Amino acid sequence: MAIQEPPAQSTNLIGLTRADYKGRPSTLCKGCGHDSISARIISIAYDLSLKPSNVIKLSGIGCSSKTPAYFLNQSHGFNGLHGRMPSMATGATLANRDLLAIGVSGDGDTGSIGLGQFMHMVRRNVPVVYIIENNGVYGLTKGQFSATADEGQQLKYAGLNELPPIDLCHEAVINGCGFVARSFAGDPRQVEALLKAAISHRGTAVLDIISPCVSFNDNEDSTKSYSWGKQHEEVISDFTFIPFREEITVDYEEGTSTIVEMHDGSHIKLKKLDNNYDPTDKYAAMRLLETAHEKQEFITGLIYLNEGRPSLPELEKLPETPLVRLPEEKIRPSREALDALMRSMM
Amino acid sequence: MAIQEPPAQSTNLIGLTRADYKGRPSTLCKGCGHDSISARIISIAYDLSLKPSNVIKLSGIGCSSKTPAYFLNQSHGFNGLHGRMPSMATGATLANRDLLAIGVSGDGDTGSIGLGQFMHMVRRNVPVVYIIENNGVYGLTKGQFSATADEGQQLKYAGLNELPPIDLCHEAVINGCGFVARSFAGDPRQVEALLKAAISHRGTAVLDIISPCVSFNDNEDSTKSYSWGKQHEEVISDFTFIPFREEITVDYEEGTSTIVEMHDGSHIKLKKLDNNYDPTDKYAAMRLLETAHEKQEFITGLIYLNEGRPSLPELEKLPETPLVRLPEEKIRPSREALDALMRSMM
Amino acid sequence: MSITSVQRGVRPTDIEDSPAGVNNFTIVAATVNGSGSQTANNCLLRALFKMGIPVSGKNIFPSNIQGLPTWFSIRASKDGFTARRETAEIVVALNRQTAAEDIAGVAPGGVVIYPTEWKLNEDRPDITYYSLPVQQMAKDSGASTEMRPYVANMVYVGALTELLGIEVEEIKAALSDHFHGKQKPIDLNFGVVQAAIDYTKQNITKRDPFRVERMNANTGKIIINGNSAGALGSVFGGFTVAAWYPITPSTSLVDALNDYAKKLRVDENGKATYAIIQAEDEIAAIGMVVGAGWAGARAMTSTSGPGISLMTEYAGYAYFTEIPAVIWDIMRMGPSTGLPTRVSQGDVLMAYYLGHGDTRQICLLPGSMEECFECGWTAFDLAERLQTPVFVLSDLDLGMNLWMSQPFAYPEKPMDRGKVLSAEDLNRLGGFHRYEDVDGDGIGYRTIPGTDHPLAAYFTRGSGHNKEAQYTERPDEWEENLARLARKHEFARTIMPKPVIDEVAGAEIAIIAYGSSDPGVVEARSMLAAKGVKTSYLRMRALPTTKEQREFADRYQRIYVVENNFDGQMCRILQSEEPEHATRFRSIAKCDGLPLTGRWIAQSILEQEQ
Amino acid sequence: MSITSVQRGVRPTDIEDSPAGVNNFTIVAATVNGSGSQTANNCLLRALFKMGIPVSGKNIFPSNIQGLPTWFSIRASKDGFTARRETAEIVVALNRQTAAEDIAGVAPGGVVIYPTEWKLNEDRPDITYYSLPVQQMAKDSGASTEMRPYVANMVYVGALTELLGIEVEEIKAALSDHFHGKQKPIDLNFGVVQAAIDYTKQNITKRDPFRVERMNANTGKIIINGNSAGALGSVFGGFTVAAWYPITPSTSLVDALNDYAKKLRVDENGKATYAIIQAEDEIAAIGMVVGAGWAGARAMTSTSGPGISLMTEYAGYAYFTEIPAVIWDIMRMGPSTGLPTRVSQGDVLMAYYLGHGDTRQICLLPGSMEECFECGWTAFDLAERLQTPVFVLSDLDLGMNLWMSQPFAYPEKPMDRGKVLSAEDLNRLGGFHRYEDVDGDGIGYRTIPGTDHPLAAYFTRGSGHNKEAQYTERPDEWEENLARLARKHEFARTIMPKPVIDEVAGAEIAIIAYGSSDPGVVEARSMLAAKGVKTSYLRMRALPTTKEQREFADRYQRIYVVENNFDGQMCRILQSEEPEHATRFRSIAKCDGLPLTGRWIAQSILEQEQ
Ligand SMILES: Cc1ncc(C[n+]2csc(CCOP(=O)(O)OP(=O)(O)O)c2C)c(N)n1
Ligand SMILES: Cc1ncc(C[n+]2csc(CCOP(=O)(O)OP(=O)(O)O)c2C)c(N)n1
Ligand code: SF4
Ligand code: SF4
Ligand SMILES: [Mg+2]
Ligand SMILES: [Mg+2]
Repeated sequence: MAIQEPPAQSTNLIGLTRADYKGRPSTLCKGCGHDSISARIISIAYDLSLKPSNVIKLSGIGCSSKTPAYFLNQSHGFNGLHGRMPSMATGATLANRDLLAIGVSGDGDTGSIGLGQFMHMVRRNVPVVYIIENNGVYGLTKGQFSATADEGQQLKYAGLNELPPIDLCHEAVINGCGFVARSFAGDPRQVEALLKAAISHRGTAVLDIISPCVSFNDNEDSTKSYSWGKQHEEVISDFTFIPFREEITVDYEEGTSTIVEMHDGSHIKLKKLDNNYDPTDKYAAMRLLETAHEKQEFITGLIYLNEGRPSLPELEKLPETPLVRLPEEKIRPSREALDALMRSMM
Repeated sequence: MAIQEPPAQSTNLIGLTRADYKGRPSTLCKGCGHDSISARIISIAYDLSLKPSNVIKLSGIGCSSKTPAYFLNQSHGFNGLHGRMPSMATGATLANRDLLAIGVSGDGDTGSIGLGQFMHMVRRNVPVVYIIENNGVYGLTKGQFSATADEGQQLKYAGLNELPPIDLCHEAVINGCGFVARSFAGDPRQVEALLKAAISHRGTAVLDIISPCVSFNDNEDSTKSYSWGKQHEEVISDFTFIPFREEITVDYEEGTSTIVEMHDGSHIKLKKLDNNYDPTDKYAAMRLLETAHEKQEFITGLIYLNEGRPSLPELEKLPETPLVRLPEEKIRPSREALDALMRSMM
Repeated sequence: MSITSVQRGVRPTDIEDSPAGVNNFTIVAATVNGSGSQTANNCLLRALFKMGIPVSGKNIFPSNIQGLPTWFSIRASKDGFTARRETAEIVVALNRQTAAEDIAGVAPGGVVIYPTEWKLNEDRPDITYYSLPVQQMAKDSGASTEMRPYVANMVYVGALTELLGIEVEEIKAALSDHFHGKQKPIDLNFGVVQAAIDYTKQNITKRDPFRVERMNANTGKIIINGNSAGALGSVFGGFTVAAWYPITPSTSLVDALNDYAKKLRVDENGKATYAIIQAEDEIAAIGMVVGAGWAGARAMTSTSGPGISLMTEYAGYAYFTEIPAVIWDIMRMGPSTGLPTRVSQGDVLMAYYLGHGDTRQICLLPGSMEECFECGWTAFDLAERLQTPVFVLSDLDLGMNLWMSQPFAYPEKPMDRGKVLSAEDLNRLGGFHRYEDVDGDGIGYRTIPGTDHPLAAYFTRGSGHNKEAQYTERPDEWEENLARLARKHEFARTIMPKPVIDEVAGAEIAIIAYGSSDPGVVEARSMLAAKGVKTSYLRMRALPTTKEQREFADRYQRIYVVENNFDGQMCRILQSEEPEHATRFRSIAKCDGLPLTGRWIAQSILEQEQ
Repeated sequence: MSITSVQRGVRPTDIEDSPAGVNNFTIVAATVNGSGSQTANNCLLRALFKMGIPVSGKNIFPSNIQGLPTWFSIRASKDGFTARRETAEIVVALNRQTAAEDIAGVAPGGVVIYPTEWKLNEDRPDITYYSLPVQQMAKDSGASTEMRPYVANMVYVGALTELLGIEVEEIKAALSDHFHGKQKPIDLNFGVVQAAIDYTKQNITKRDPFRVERMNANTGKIIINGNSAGALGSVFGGFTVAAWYPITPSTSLVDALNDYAKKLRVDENGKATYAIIQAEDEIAAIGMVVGAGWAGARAMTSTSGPGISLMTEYAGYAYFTEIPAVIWDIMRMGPSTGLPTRVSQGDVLMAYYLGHGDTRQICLLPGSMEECFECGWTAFDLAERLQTPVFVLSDLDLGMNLWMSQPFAYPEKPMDRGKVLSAEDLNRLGGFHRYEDVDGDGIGYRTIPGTDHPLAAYFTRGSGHNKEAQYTERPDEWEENLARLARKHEFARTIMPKPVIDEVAGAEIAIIAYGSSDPGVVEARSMLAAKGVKTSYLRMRALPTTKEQREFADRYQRIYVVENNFDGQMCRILQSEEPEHATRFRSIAKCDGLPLTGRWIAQSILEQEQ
């Protein structure tokens, strides 16, 4: 891995060790991209000396959505309902605007059942770092295609996907999201950099992270699938057998592209934005996404940035003090006020 | 009105009169743009000699969604649930691929509660002419903003809208819709032309028609609102008073633009695509929509056309005979087939 | 349809509506919606109210915006009854479309007022016809063409003022009140009223027995609708986050919430001490509420049947994760879209069991304006105390119609924020288990996100969890958790609002009702008493029921459960809550979109008793 | 957690599990999920089945993909009982993580098989330990490193084959069956089995009493799970549109539907005579089904609790607009996300009343593999006959576990498409009214869109409608419509599947159960009989209930309603359906995620009887 681990015992600015940012042991499959992302969150939370009690972790339902249990044990968290995390995030951040909300969702969670909530959250500019752990399948329900799966993709269990993918970054851009980025779970350097940037953004920050599912990407047609898959093709028709895999990692420079072999032997092309790219040009961002889509590449990096829009608590003109901290006398009007009103109704 | 009404008694190619395409009397407000659209549907159905028993009318809930009751009395129709018409349309057209499905929805119905279903319908390319009667408000529930309302718009009852609009045409384009058009309810020539074209399209055809709500657009700040509004400003704080208005109509040439005064005295700018515009260029369509959005114009005309994608019944490899017409012996396998299967499980 | 079409079902009857006369009659104004008759109707109602005569007003309106028939009925009742009455003595027929049916529905001996321009055949000899040149007078008012239908309504206000002897000053005061003292509209409208008074004086000879006389029954009372009352209660209950999606008949609750909050809940810096969000649908609305409740806010939503259906999954989530939330259901007619502008009590069964798996939700059943207000704040106290969603089951009749009420009492208790641990508590305790039943009431302690303590955090999930809030699939832990939730449900019985009980010496039978069925039951009891049938009465105010209710049922052999739905939903619930009383409970249920009348209730009970 | 942690709740008991011995014991294989033990388990189960010994198999698995504990239990029962048993005689401990608890749970006198490599302290003197060098043997098999955990499972197959005396040929046949005759995997796997047999022969001395002997109990029987049976029934029921959203434990029903349909429902041109759509969520899934049903298709969906919650609004719509639809609910533990991989019967109450307003839905309650198959086609007949949604309430235990069954009977009746008018009918009749009760059964006639006749069309709406299917707000028309729906509900009682009744002479008490609670009740009754307690038994197969059920309840003073949920939901329903029997119904409900056992049921009844 490219990131250097600091010595175990060191502490950050607020005196916490790296271990203080850990979660419970992951129950995901070995090698799952989602675990890498959790590791990145732990890492940047430590680096940035985030105060755990000030962070909330939010998710929907899915393998990806399980991960908030696997980082930041000292932060409040919830697994919400499938596809409906955005609304809970909206409520929670209105209730307490001081909290840093980190949301983790899957492509099924966000792109299928949750698409409406996602887009309306973006529109409202709810202050949340919204991470999509995008593997193109429903991991937890065993490998059906999600709405981000590529057209023409063939999976052993799910068959052929004949529908075009929904590009969640593109959706975010055209609906006014002020921070839209894409990365790859196995690129720790970039994921961490983007996470740090996202955390400093005021409104909704969307991070679409390609995060391979090691269990349900066994493409039987692929000429380069793992040898066990080839040799024991029939054997793996036993649904309950999930081989252990190694995590895929990459490290490549800005402005270059790299081709990654996935667990199923297929390839995806990642293209990192170079330093000259201007992420504040909305129109350029749209073009970029559309052409990448045509070329079947994934553009990685910060795709669009617009710090101009007020976030929802600002739009709602909420006081600086979080609503949940207002004392009773601020939220229950006086006896006199009621009496006056009553008199006006007599 | 620009369209010439044929003599009342004449019949079309299949021997029906114009009256045969009528519906029940409308209960919408006088002057509502939605009624104009119903009139257009009646007109083109007559012109095209559509066989009423071959048409189904579908809608969600809202003033707009009531309109299928007001045209094509001889066609089966339904008012579904709020925002959930796309799924019913999907089921109905799979069940019977011979039917011509005309869906009518509102901006609240499609852009708010129904956004997810809308986008997934587009993605599946369900064969339906999907008309959005877009007034930027929830008419039936008395004037709240919908998700297509313009940022910064001020309405007397709903207040100030501070959220950016969702552009449903743009959504349709980027999600692979093969027919995307926009028009204005008061432009009969264009609406009819687009409707006719949409009907000949195989997959989802999205028609976003700006359709003014005469009742809930009383912009108190406008310097050009109707005089009654100005003079009796306080009087109209009686929610139950809805003045009768006249329908707004326009007629302008390709390639030009026109400014329309709405019932509330505000203006919208319509820009008609000229004949040189190439609607098959997806990328150009996106650019067009984005720049129109920035300039606060509405582009009208056929924005995007792509006849290439198979519609859902094609994708599903359904037989030519509609599923509902398959006889029992085609859909219940034989006794022998069951016996063979049973033996294999012994 | 007309207002009277409900009478089609009326059987030959033992029970009659109370005889009409001075300060005792019902006026129905039949107009076209969108014509602005509400100003006129409110004005009349308010003038009667100010004359000290008990009144109530009901609007029966279509589910559209303009052009369809609408009826507003004003009941004046010297005895103080406020239920719907089946008889209309005075019908103002301003809608040509429904005129024939409207006039057919006038009670024998009654009155009809209609526009002279219609040139009606006055063919019912048993009623009195008065006609006024409504259209001409509207024209003469000087109002623009557009405003004329609106102004026309003021004509009948004037005519009735003269005919019934309403004090003109009270009409003027009502107009002033309606237009917040703005002189221009007051003058315009009052001009028409005055002209109509003058016309009536000069051209109409009164030939009917109906009139009003100043009384003293309303001193200190207010007039309000339940949605405003509920909104006001919520403002005083300290709501901080409200999320909603427009739906009739619940929208006006949020409109009122907006209005009151703008007035009462802005801080010294001009900042709102609350947020009200119009969500993209009801799933999002409840999601926002649950998110806010989880984060420690007093959060609420308001909706109606279709919205409740959509909230099912989240309601189950909040129940199982034990997150406070307040959900107002302003019930309208279902199933499905049903009749959005008609009342029913048809969501009771669903709300109580809302959610898949084993769920039983907390429901409040307000039955008056004071209770709507009270529920506004007590719902939060209960939700936070019990850490669970609380449903307030109001309905269109309570919510959108006009009712007299005692002024609302200021909440005497400080807010009950329930079992919340602060950082100091955690220091003292050295930690906590989110779902541990420390106190035996089934309720665990929670912490609010942002609590500055390393042990404050816990993880909320809708999946199986143990008392440490960790994921578990262990059968024993699953059962323990459900058993604790059942304990909490039983504990809730001890703190729910108790039923209001009126036991009558010598009564052999009893009535159970709730919510907007109460006014009808009140009147029915007096009608039954007049026939020599004594009844005791229990008005439910909550589910689950308290022990008082069971004890009450112990004492009566026949208990009529009166409600405004088709299946007798509350009766079904009670039969399974109290199997030992199952055969005592007899369902008296009707569901035609209109509030239950005393006559119908009394008649139905009488038939079963005979 | 371990398989045996369920025993924590076991009280000192009068009732014991049947004594183990020849052809009578339970094997539990404790493994790690994702390790592929299913092949091994199926193989063992199938071999026993083929030896004519009654068997059943249950998988207790975690809600994740890889790495967590999972248990598979195989019950061999010479007497043919198939319920879960609380006692495990033979435990295969392959999961180091749970080994201690797993071994602690072995019944006294039982056996544990574990990997020699663990170097266990064999410290329970009351059980027999056998160890095999599992890891070494997997290595020796020649399988790649990745495949080794998978291959390791075959070791215990071999060991048990030898120890229990399973016929090797049947193991081989089972493998061949599993791999559809593909030689390579058969050889690989059988190689390991043979090696383990050899190892056992040479190194292990049998010291336990458990073994198998060929019997003759399974002739002509099949082995299948309920989801496959339901899917197959649907294929033979002529489903044409299925729409669904993935959710455990219902996904495998649609997987099977896909598989069977691909084989059985492709026409001569290679075209599918059906469409199966993976929707974006459950709201869309039910919407597609309702749209297809409206258009005349036999349409279905399959889901579980959270999906049912989301379908609430559409279920009410279809109920009120009277559109046929078939909805399978493979029930899992709720409330909320609950335990996706654990069973309950917790959606009964919700499904029956699903929808706001007054709704009562039709529910089928399959209780065996044959009934799962039958429901597959009869649900369509009922849905089309009654023009309404039909819920098939299956559950995880029925749906995903393995059961013996008689082979399924081919549907003898032609499809019942209900009251559908063709163009010719319309010519003859000169028109029709969609919601008119022509036949007195509450069911109107409908036309299918596309019917070539100018009078064929009607307009469907979830709002108030009269018999002409036009919008109406008239109170009388609303009431008439609800009354007709109530009539339809009563008519449904006459055509619903009748309960299966077994009355025992001299029995004073009775049991009512349904669905997957049946096997437990069957065993419990025999246990109770052994204690001298005679019981009659009624197994429900549908809601609403038929008259036979009411008559049955008339005959018994104490009726135990046995179900796998916490609140005793069916008992509650019955109490309000039959108030006259409310006090007779006594709830025997348990909900810990596992199927009910005969012992627990018998014990619970005995305690109440004593
Ligand atoms: C309402 C509802 N429907 C279905 C499910 C079942 N379900 C659980 S996770 C999941 C898909 C998750 O896919 P994704 O969001 O891509 O996450 P991944 O597992 O791939 O990380 C589904 C359909 C559910 N929990 N709730
Ligand atoms: C689930 C649900 N929520 C809310 C409503 C109430 N409702 C009816 S119409 C409507 C808005 C319609 O707006 P739009 O689609 O823009 O149609 P318009 O009336 O403007 O033509 C709403 C919110 C409903 N019928 N169902
Ligand atoms: S199934 Fe796929 S997404 Fe889920 S944990 Fe395993 S590898 Fe990750
Ligand atoms: S309220 Fe608006 S949208 Fe509805 S009918 Fe009236 S004008 Fe049309
Ligand atoms: Mg995924
Ligand atoms: Mg609209």
